[in-house]
This record gives sequence, C-alpha cells and structure tokens, in this order.
Amino acid sequence: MAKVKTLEDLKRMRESLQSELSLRENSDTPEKLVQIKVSMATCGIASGAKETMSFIMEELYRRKIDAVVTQTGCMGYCHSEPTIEVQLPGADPVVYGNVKKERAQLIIDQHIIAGKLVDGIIPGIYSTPDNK
Amino acid sequence: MAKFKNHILVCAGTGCRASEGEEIVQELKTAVSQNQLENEVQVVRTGCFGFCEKGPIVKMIPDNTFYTQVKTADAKEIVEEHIIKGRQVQRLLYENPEDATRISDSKHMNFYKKQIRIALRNCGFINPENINEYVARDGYTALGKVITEMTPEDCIDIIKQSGLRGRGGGGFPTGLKWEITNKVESAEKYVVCNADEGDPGAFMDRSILEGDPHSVLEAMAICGYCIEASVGLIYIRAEYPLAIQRLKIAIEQARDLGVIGDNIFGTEFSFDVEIRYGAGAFVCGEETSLIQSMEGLRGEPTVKPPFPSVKGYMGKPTNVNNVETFANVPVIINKGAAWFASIGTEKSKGTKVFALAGKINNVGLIEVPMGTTLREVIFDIGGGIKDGRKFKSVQTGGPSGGCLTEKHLDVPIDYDNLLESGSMMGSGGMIVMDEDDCMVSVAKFYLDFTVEESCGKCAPCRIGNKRLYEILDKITKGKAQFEDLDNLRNLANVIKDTSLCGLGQTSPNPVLSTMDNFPEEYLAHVHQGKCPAKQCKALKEYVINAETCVGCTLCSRVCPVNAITGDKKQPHLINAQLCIKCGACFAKCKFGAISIQ
Amino acid sequence: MSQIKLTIDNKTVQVAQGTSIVDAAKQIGVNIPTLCHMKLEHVGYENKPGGCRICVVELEGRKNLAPACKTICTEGMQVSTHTLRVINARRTVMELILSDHPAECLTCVKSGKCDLQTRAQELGIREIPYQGEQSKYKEDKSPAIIRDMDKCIMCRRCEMMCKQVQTVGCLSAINRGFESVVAPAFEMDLEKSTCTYCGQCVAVCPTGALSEIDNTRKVIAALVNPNKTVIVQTAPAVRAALGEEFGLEPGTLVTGKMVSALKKIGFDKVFDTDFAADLTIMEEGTELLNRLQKHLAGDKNVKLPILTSCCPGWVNFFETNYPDMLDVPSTAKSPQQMFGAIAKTYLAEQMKLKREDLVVVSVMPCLAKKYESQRKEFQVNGNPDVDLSITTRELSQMIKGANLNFNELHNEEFDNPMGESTGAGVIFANTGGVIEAAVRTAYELHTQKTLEKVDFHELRGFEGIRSATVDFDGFPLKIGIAHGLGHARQLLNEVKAGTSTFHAIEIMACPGGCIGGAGQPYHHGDTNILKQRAAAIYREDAGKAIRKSHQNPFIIKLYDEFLGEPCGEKAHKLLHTHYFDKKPKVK
Amino acid sequence: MTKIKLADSKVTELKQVCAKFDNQKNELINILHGAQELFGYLPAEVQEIIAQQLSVDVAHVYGVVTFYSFFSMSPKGEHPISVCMGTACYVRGAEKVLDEFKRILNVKIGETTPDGKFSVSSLRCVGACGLAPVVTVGSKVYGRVTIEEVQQIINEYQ
Repeated sequence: MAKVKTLEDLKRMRESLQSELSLRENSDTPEKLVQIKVSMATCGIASGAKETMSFIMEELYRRKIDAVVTQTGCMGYCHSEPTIEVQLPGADPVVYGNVKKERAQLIIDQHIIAGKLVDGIIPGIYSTPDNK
Repeated sequence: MAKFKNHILVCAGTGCRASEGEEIVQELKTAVSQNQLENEVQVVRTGCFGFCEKGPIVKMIPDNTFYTQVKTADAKEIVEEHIIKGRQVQRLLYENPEDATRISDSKHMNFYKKQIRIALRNCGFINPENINEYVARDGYTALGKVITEMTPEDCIDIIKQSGLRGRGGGGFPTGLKWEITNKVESAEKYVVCNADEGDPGAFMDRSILEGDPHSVLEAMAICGYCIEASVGLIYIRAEYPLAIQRLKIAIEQARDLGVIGDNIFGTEFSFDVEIRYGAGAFVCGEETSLIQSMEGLRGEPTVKPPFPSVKGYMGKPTNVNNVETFANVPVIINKGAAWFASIGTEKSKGTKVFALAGKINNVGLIEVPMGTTLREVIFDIGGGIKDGRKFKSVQTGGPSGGCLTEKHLDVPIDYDNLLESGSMMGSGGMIVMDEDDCMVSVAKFYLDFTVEESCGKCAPCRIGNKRLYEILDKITKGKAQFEDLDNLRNLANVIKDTSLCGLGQTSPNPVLSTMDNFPEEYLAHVHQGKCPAKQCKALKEYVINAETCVGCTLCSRVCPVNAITGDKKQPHLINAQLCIKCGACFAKCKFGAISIQ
Repeated sequence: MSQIKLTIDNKTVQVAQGTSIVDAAKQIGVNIPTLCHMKLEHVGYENKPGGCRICVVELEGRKNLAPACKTICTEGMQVSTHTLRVINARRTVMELILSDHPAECLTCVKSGKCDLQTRAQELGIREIPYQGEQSKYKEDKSPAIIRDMDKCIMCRRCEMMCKQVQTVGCLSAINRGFESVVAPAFEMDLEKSTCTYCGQCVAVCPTGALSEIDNTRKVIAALVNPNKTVIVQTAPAVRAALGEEFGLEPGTLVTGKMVSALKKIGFDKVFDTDFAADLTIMEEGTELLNRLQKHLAGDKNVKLPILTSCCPGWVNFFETNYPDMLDVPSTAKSPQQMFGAIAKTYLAEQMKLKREDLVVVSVMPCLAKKYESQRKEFQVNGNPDVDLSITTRELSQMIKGANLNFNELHNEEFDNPMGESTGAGVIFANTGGVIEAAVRTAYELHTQKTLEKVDFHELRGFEGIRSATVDFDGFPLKIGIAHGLGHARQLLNEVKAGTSTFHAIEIMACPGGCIGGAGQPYHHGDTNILKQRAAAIYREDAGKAIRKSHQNPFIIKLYDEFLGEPCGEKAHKLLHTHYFDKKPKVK
Repeated sequence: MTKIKLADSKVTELKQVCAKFDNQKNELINILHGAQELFGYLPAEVQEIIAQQLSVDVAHVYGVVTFYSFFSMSPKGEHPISVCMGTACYVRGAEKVLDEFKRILNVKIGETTPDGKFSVSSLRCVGACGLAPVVTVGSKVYGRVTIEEVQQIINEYQ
C-alpha cells in the first residue's frame, strides 16, 4: 500500500473508494453484485457466524452468483445472532437475524434469487451521523 | 425472476405477537390472496421494531409508511386502500405527540432518532479488517484536518466545546483532561486507551474494537497531537482475542497507509501505537491501576493526586481515555462541536452506548442520545421484558452502579441523573431484571464480584466488602438480625467514604441502592425469613397442594433424600426437615401441585 | 521553598509546599492517627501506600475522605480531622481491620508495643460488630524470624523495607483482595528464600505478624542446668538502647546496669563483645594492610577493595547476590563468632571446662546473629561456638522476668579477661564505626607513628553512602561506607563493574548500623532515636581510656599466650572463615 | 511444591519470549502471557527463569502472577470448561449451570479432574450476553445452556 503523504492524498483516495463503492451499489446486474455482510464480532462468531459465512460463500459459488461477501463488526442485535445484511442493487439493505445454514439457504433461494423477503427481518431503527 | 412490487412488514416481536401480530399476518395474507396479489405483494414477519407501546406495527415497503396499533380488522383496509388504491390509511398513521400531525414516512418519525449511532457508526457497516472501507467513510480525514490545519489548542477547544465526557464511567470532561495533559511540560507523554472492559455484562468497547478499530486509532493520534505525545498504548483485556487480532491488523494497515507512524501527512507529527494486555483484574479499569499494570506491576491503584495527566505511565504525563470516548472524537472533528453538543442533555452531550442484557427481549448493543429515558430503552428499543414477566429493576453501571426501579423509568439517562438516582453511568452495562430476581441476591452477586476483584491494598475495600458480602449472605440464608441491616448500611457508607480508588468507592452502590429501593425485600428476608422472589434457597419451602396432588408418586421417586411420602393416588407430603430444596420435585410435577412458599 | 496557608480544624497553619496533611497537623499539635504510614526520616524512605485509611480526614469540597498521610497540602485547603463523620469512619475501618485479626493480645509477642493495639485503644474500640472469616496462614519459622501472617494488616512496611531499602526483595504482596498478604515467592518458607535475616521487616512491623525467634527459654534452661557454665557476651549497640525498654531516654548508656542485671540473672561470667571487636580489628586490619601492601607492590592477584565482614545480614546478602565475588570481603569472622571461638578454646581451657559444658550466650541488636550462630562452619563436632543468641528486646524480657528493677541497679563491671575493650570496639555499633576502628589501628601499624587525632568525623554520619580519604602518611587511603543493603548493593555493583576506587569498604545491613538493628527496641518510625543511640556510642568511645584496638592489654596478652601473630596460622584457623555460593539455581 | 523439570528446548523458547520484549521488566505481563501460551500454565520454575532474565525478584513475579486471574499456576484440563458469570449470564441462571458442572465432574472452581480431562473455571463476561448463559469449552462457545444440557456437553468430550 502506498503511503498517503498529505491530506489531499487521503481525500482523493476516499473519493475514488467511494465511487467504487457506489458503482458497485448502483449497478443493474444483480447476479453479479449482490452484497452480503456477515456480522463477525465475538457474539456472532460464538453463535456460528463463521459457519454461516462460509456456507453462504460456498453456496453462492456453487450457484454461480457473483456476490461480494464481507465480514463486518457487531450490528448490535445480540438477541438474533448470527446476523447478516443483504443488499440487492438498487434496493435498501435488509438485515436478517438468526441466520444459520437453513435460513441462509432460504435467504439465498428466496431473497437473492427470487427477490422475495424472508420472515425474520430485523428493522433498522437508528440513524447515523451521515443520515441524520 | 419474480420481483415483488410491495412488501408488507409485520412485526413479530414478542410484544406485537402478544397483541395479535400473528393474526394480522394471516389476515393480510388472506386479503392479498383475495385480491389475487400473491405475485406482487409479499407479507413478511420481522423482528421487533422497538416501538412496542404502539404495536402491532406494520410497515409498507417501498414507501416506508408506518402503521401503528394495527388490528386484524384493519388488514383488509390496508391491502385494499394502500396497495390497490395507493392511499394511506390515515387513521393508522403514527401521530406525532408534539403537534398531533400524522406522519406518513417512517424516516421522519422521532422514533427513528431514539437510536443515533455515533460511536458505533461504522460497526456493522464496514469490514473492520479493511482500512479502505474506513477511509471511504471519511476515515482519517479528521486526523488530517487536525494536524494540518489546527493547533493542538484549537482541537482541544473543539473537544471542550462539544461537551464530550469520559464514557468509561466517571464522566470527566474529555477536552479538559486533554488540556491538563497538554499544559504539563514534559519531553515524553503518553496516550493510553483503556480497553480493559471489566464490567460483567458490558461489551460495548469490545464491539467497537472488533467493528471499527480505526476510529480508536485515529482518535488516539488526534489526542497525541493535542497533548504532544508520540506513543499511544492500548491496554486491552486478554479475554478479547478477536478485538486484539483486529486491532493488530488495523495498526499494521494504518502504518502501511502512513496515517500512523513518522511524519504523518508530511508534517512533523509522528505517532505510533502499541498494545498492552490486561490479565484479568477488574481494578485495572481504574486508570492508576491500569498504569501500574502496564509497568509490569500488580495492578494496585495509587492515591490521586497526582493524576495520570501529571504523573502517569513511567512517571510521565499520560492521558487515559476509554474506547468509546475515543470513538466519538473523529466524528466531533468532522461534524463540529456544535453538532455534537446539539445531541443530549444540558450537561451530558452526545450519545451513550449500552449493552442491554438480562431479562429483556432484544438483548443487544444500542446507542441512544443522552437524555433518553430508561423506559424508552427497556420497553421500546429493548422490546420489553422477556416471557411477558413484570419489570422489577434495571442495573446500570455494573458492580459500581445501582439497581433502579419502576420509579426511575422516566428519568432521562445522563451522568448526573443516574448518580442522583443512586446508580451511575459506568461503562454502559444495563441489566434488566424481572420479578423473579431477588434483589438481596443481586446485591450479593455484585459483592461477590467485588470481593474477588478487590486488589487488597486498602482495608475498607479488602475487609469491608468481604464483611458486606457475609452480611448479605446471612440475610439470604435467613440468619440475619435487625442490627445487621444497620451494620450493613454503616459499613457500606464508610467503604464508599474511605476507600482508596473508584472500585471501593462505588462497590457498596448495589447494596445501598437495593436497600433504598427495595427495603421491603430486605425486611422480608430478615423479619419473616421469606424471599419474596423465591430465589433464596435457604428460605424456600416446597409444599404440595393436597387438592391438586393426584398421588402419581413421581415426586417421591425423584426426591434424592426421600423427603416426600404418600401412598399411591393419595396426596403426598414433603417433610421440611429433610428437604434440601433441590427443586427436583417441583420440576417433575405435571399437575402444578408443588409450590414454593 | 514557597509557603502554603491552610486551615486545620479551623486553625490557620503555614507549611512548606509539598507538606502532607499529617505533618502540617503536627505543627499545630494535632496528631492524626496513622497506621500503615511510617516515615524513616534519616533513612530517607517513607512508607505511605495510603492503604489502612485510619488517617482519613475531611476536606472541604471533596466528596469522600482523604488520607492525611498521602494528601499534600494546597493553598486554602480546609481540613477537619475529627468530625463525627471522620471519627465514625476511622472507628469502622479499625473495627474492620480487627475483624480480620486474631484477638490474642494476651499472649502476643507484640502486646504493649503493637501499633495496631495502640491505635485501637486510642480509637476506643470496645467491640467488633463485623464478624466473619479470618485470614489463616501457616506459621513460618526460620532460624531468625517468625512469620505469623494471620496478624498481617497489609501495611506493606516490611515489603517496602525488603524491596526498596534493602533491595533483598524476598517479600512481595501476593494474591489479591481478602486473600492478599505479604509473602516470599510461592509462599515458600523464609529459610528457603533469599532472605538475609537482616530483620528490618521485623523492625518495622506494626503488629505481631513478624517477630524474632525467642531463645530466652533456652537460655533460662541452660542457666538452671547445674552441669553448664553459662557466659554471656553483649554487643556494643545493646547498651545504647536497652534503657529504652525501661522508659529511659533514647541514647541513655546503661552498660553498668546491664552487666549488673546479667549477673543477677545468673550468668557465670559477663563479657563484652567489644573485646572481640578489638580482635576483629587486629585480624581485619592486618588483612587490609597485607592486601594493601601487596597491591601497592603490584600483585595483581590481590583484590581491593577489602570489604568488612562483621555483619551477618550483609554476609548472607553477598553470598546470595554476589556469589562470584566471595573472595572480596575480609575472611575475618564477626566479633560474635570470634568471641565464641576464643571462649570455647582459650577461655574453656583457662576455666578448665570441656567445650560442651560451656554455654556461650550472646546479646545482640540483631536477628541475623541468631542464624549466624547456627552456621555449620561455626561448630565443632556439632557444638556451636555461640550456643544461643538473643536480642536486646529478649534481654529486656529476661530482666523483667527476673523481677529486677532495672533503673535502680548499681553499675557493675564486665568480667575479665574477655570483658576489657577499647573505644574502637565500642564504635562497631555505628555505621562507619568498624572502619574508623580499623583505621585507628591500621594507621599506626602501617606508619609506625602514633595517631594523635583519634576521632574521624569524616567517617561518621547518617547518609546511606559515604566516602572519605584518610591520609596514611602520604598514602591516600580511600574508604567507602554503606549502611542499608540497598546502598551496599550500589557499592558492590561498582566493585563488580571494576569502577570502584575504594581501598576498603564498610558495610552494615541495617540503617544506622547495629544501633538500628532489628533486635533493638522498636523505634516506631522515629529515626531520631537511632541518632541518639549513635551519639551515646560515640560518648562511650570518648570516655574510654584506650581507644585503639591494638592497645587493648588483654588482646596483646591473647596473641602472646595463645594466638601468635594476627592472621597467623592459629589466628587463621580460629578467627577466619569462608563463604558459600547461596544463589538459587535457576535454569 | 513438587519440582517439575522443564525441557531444555522449552527453556530456550521461554528465554526467547523474554528476549522478544528486550528482557524489560515493565513488559512482565506481556512476557507472562507469552510464557503461559508456551506452557499452558506458569509453574514456579518458569517464574524463576523469567525473574532471572528480567533481573527482578522472583517474589515480585509471583506477586504479579497471583494478582491476575488470567494467570494460572496449575495446568488446565485437556478441555478447559469456563462458565461465564457475568451479570447477564448470572441473572439467566449461570450459577446453576456452574454448580451442575461442578457436581457432575466432582471438582471445585479452578480444579482439574484427576484424569486431567476437564478443568472448571468461571470467567467474567465473554461479551456474548445475548446467548446467556454462556459456557466455553476450549474455544468452542455454547449459548443458552440449560442444566439438562450440561451432561450432553461433557459427553461430547468423553
């Protein structure tokens, strides 16, 4: 990684990273750019988030669905770990709780492939400094 | 691929389910199929919206219409009016309590402002192991701005004006702390991040480090610039392996990117970060103990003054802040002091992260503006008490805090209010208890913790807490005298008044607050030998109700001490002298004939 | 230094910046009770962990009470030392401490001298409302020290002495909370640890948790045994401190009364260790001169500086910590052991006694002497040269036990031949005294001239490390002095590194030398007492007719009749020793 | 205390751990962590070597080891069982779960079964309060453990 030498470097880097992200988000080829985040903090991992994440990755690979699966930190829903966030292009992200293998399978079949929501969505009910 | 135009989200949280949430789902589905909309409209159950008092909740996607207090009878109307005719059902819309206007789009509801994620802003959004994602969300721009455009004094001023106070417990103004350390002359100074989150039942610092480690690194570097320190140390619990691993990755990546290290952003300012491990001592959350521990010593606190700001790590001026405090800093720089100060109460600005746990439906990590009431946190965000039990108490501040009760539910949460109510903010653990929890036992639980975690340096904490525990133990065993209650209170007050460090100065809080808020429970134990919550084993008495007992003999067969007698098909009897109160009979009885007196 | 004004109990007081509330209160006659706090002014150490919380006071504007020992006065501070809140807190804390302390005052070694007992009495504790579990530990008896940690109140004074003053570091606080206590590593017995038996932990312990092994019963048993002849030697430091046990002013010399008391107790002969101190000077001084002369002649095999070896705590210290330097200290035995060696040979012969029938008792200001007397190399066929060593405190116990009105006793004289001594022997009790005595003799032996100025003020004093150069008729003899093992360590490290410029170094394990020994009456932190004892010793020296060891007529006679030459063959056999590597072996 | 013999190779490794921290005495806690990782626990002999390498008193090292609950002087079982006794777990019945482990394995807290298979300890909050009560066996986490499940968990490792 090249070092940033000035604040301007950092800002340019941020802009390009942001546009990359938004390109990803605004694409209209959903098969390729489904985004899935798996909450991988201690409580998530303790509840099986790792197994869930590898299952999702394998399953998507098997079905040849190009998706970006990443780990992220705690979403705060300890009552429903493992938690994942699914975002189809152009749609709002949807958070699902208690996602073990079976539910992961269901989410892939119904939400990602069929575009239907699955029971057990966790409503996002907070604001952040950016969307306030 | 089938794509649904509309989704109807129905809350299936415990609270809404209790008020016919499931029936509404069925009715909506029926209405959808009656109108042959199965391929266009999908009814979906969701988790708790955290708005249980206005439940059941139904939310329409994509237009975000938010219907409250929906009844089964409304299902048809929602489908026919909203979906088919495209008209909102006005009478079901949420009414703004301030001006009685109906709010159609949930995004405009105040309710959505109940939780504002500032410290947790990136947790659950970014991949914590990828610095690029942090940078894409304005990461390290605050640091850049501070060190290229501001003097240390300017930056300290912003922090002071923001009103940020230490999130580790005491609530000392952060900007003032920085200023004091800044003003002490020394060639060597240190920035320390206190990540020794020892409160049992608190995990917000861990979550921040696991989910957004860079925000802490960035803030530490900003602090380093402000106090003129070039070394930052993170003192972290060894029990947090994942947080440690993510921190290590973050430090490496930040070094590679050059946002920590030598001559950051081409300036004279250099700053690097090292990790130090705790080793399982709650007292090391106290800053002077923490410093002793970092020096390779027993984590015994030292008398303040001198404060670490003057004489800290290796005898040098040291600024100690906790993880959550640091996590707020970059946002304050980026969005300004005024913005931050606009959130919260007069003396407590911004938000506070709480780890909500115990007998509550939505156990989780939440972040609310200062001034939110306990009721909103417990009943709205937390979704109320588990299994429909009755709320009894909420414990805040961990072993240093107190047990608050019904009458405190509408107190706006901030440092001063909690202190006044006999508890404290602490680091943010919030444990909810129901009617089955015995408050004497809860106090005893915390004292057991304190006795184990006392460092032993000062007499009141070393011996006093042990004696407090012993008196509480006597009470829970029905062996206490009335004077024990007087002794308990005097002892608790003296320990608070004379202990050396924050641990001992706050350790009697669970005792004092339960004595103040649940005096009748103490008296019941001492005077009547009864535990109202039926938790204290020694005070339990198992009794068979002769009328409901069918004489199945199951209980007498599971009793390990043969304390139950009775002929087949005849009511049985428990011999109280022999009974060891194991509860096996109670668990086995299929007829509910055994009760605890 | 700038001054600060504050009020204590509504009285205005002005103090120097940096003064603690305890010290400020003293200025206006307010004695705030303390317990863990101990200020060793002349040693330069202060123990104030702020742990016992007995000294708490109320400060205007502060939420909780503040420890007066540890809180520094600030301008305008308003202190209240005896409000109801403060008194209740102090009493409650004391009740707590007592609730974890065995109520064995009647039989406790410390009764009457116990800081905890005194404070509890002052606070008027009559009952302990808080009963509960008490700490229980196994009793640990070493050859010199008993640890009865049930009585420990975690004041940490012993730890401070062991770790910081003495740098022995065999004690540390262990465990935490109610379980915490001060102990050697792995809670091993002291005997197995690196303890030097200097006993400074005992000297500062406020309770009966640390005490000396009591040999008085064994001494009495020997005295009543008709088959035994029991003689006693008294170390120089004892006479300057024993009076304190009988209410006399510190620094009162009680030599004559002490001799009288010992005779009345029933010792067959009462001798003086000072005699053996003179003997030590003959041997050690000669060894110094020999080494010096060879060194000056260019002999590379000769080690300099020479280190004194009369302090057994110090000997234990270098055997444990500097096993590679065992050839540096003088091989001369300590006065106690020289006395024993001569008594069990020369004197036994003269008294026509078998070695086994002669019991040698020593009265020492020291705990390490108890261990030294039991060392295998100081025994002949299992019979020790010195049979029993008791402390100044134990002697006072025996005097009280013998119903003697000590203060009314008439002065009596030591017996001869081993009761005659010079002023040089007396000053062994003080830091710098051994080397001063050695210089008095070595100067005359080396220069063959009479030393006119006998008092070497440059060698006296209380600083932890001192140095002086003495003109040996043109040769500048460089002398170093250290008392307290921490200071000794500093000089030793220089010797080890080869940077030491001294020719001779005197080392005493205890601060102040033997007058500050761990067997002396308790000073309770008042180090002025040590200074008064030291002054008394110099007074005794000044009053002596003979002040140089080599002029002691009985010493001269002893060499003539029995020993031959100093450092000669017989002298070497009886009066010299060797040292052992005692460093714990670690992989 | 029974003396144990440390393998020379392990001693060398231990000294390397000390050297990694420049034998600095203020790094003692980091070094003890490294040593415990190496040996699984901190027997007296290990502490003596560390004291020697760092030029500190062994009593000091022992004082530090006994202060911190993370450090242990006795070897843990092959399958160390820890029951979280954080507040959230406590109010959801962790004490009863702990008692059940103690009862079935017949050991006290901090003890190891005679066959060396299991050791039982309590710990303060693993931060998985949503899963309370929580039990860990080695690195595996069990959530919402009931008394009935205790025997099953033990059986998994028999």
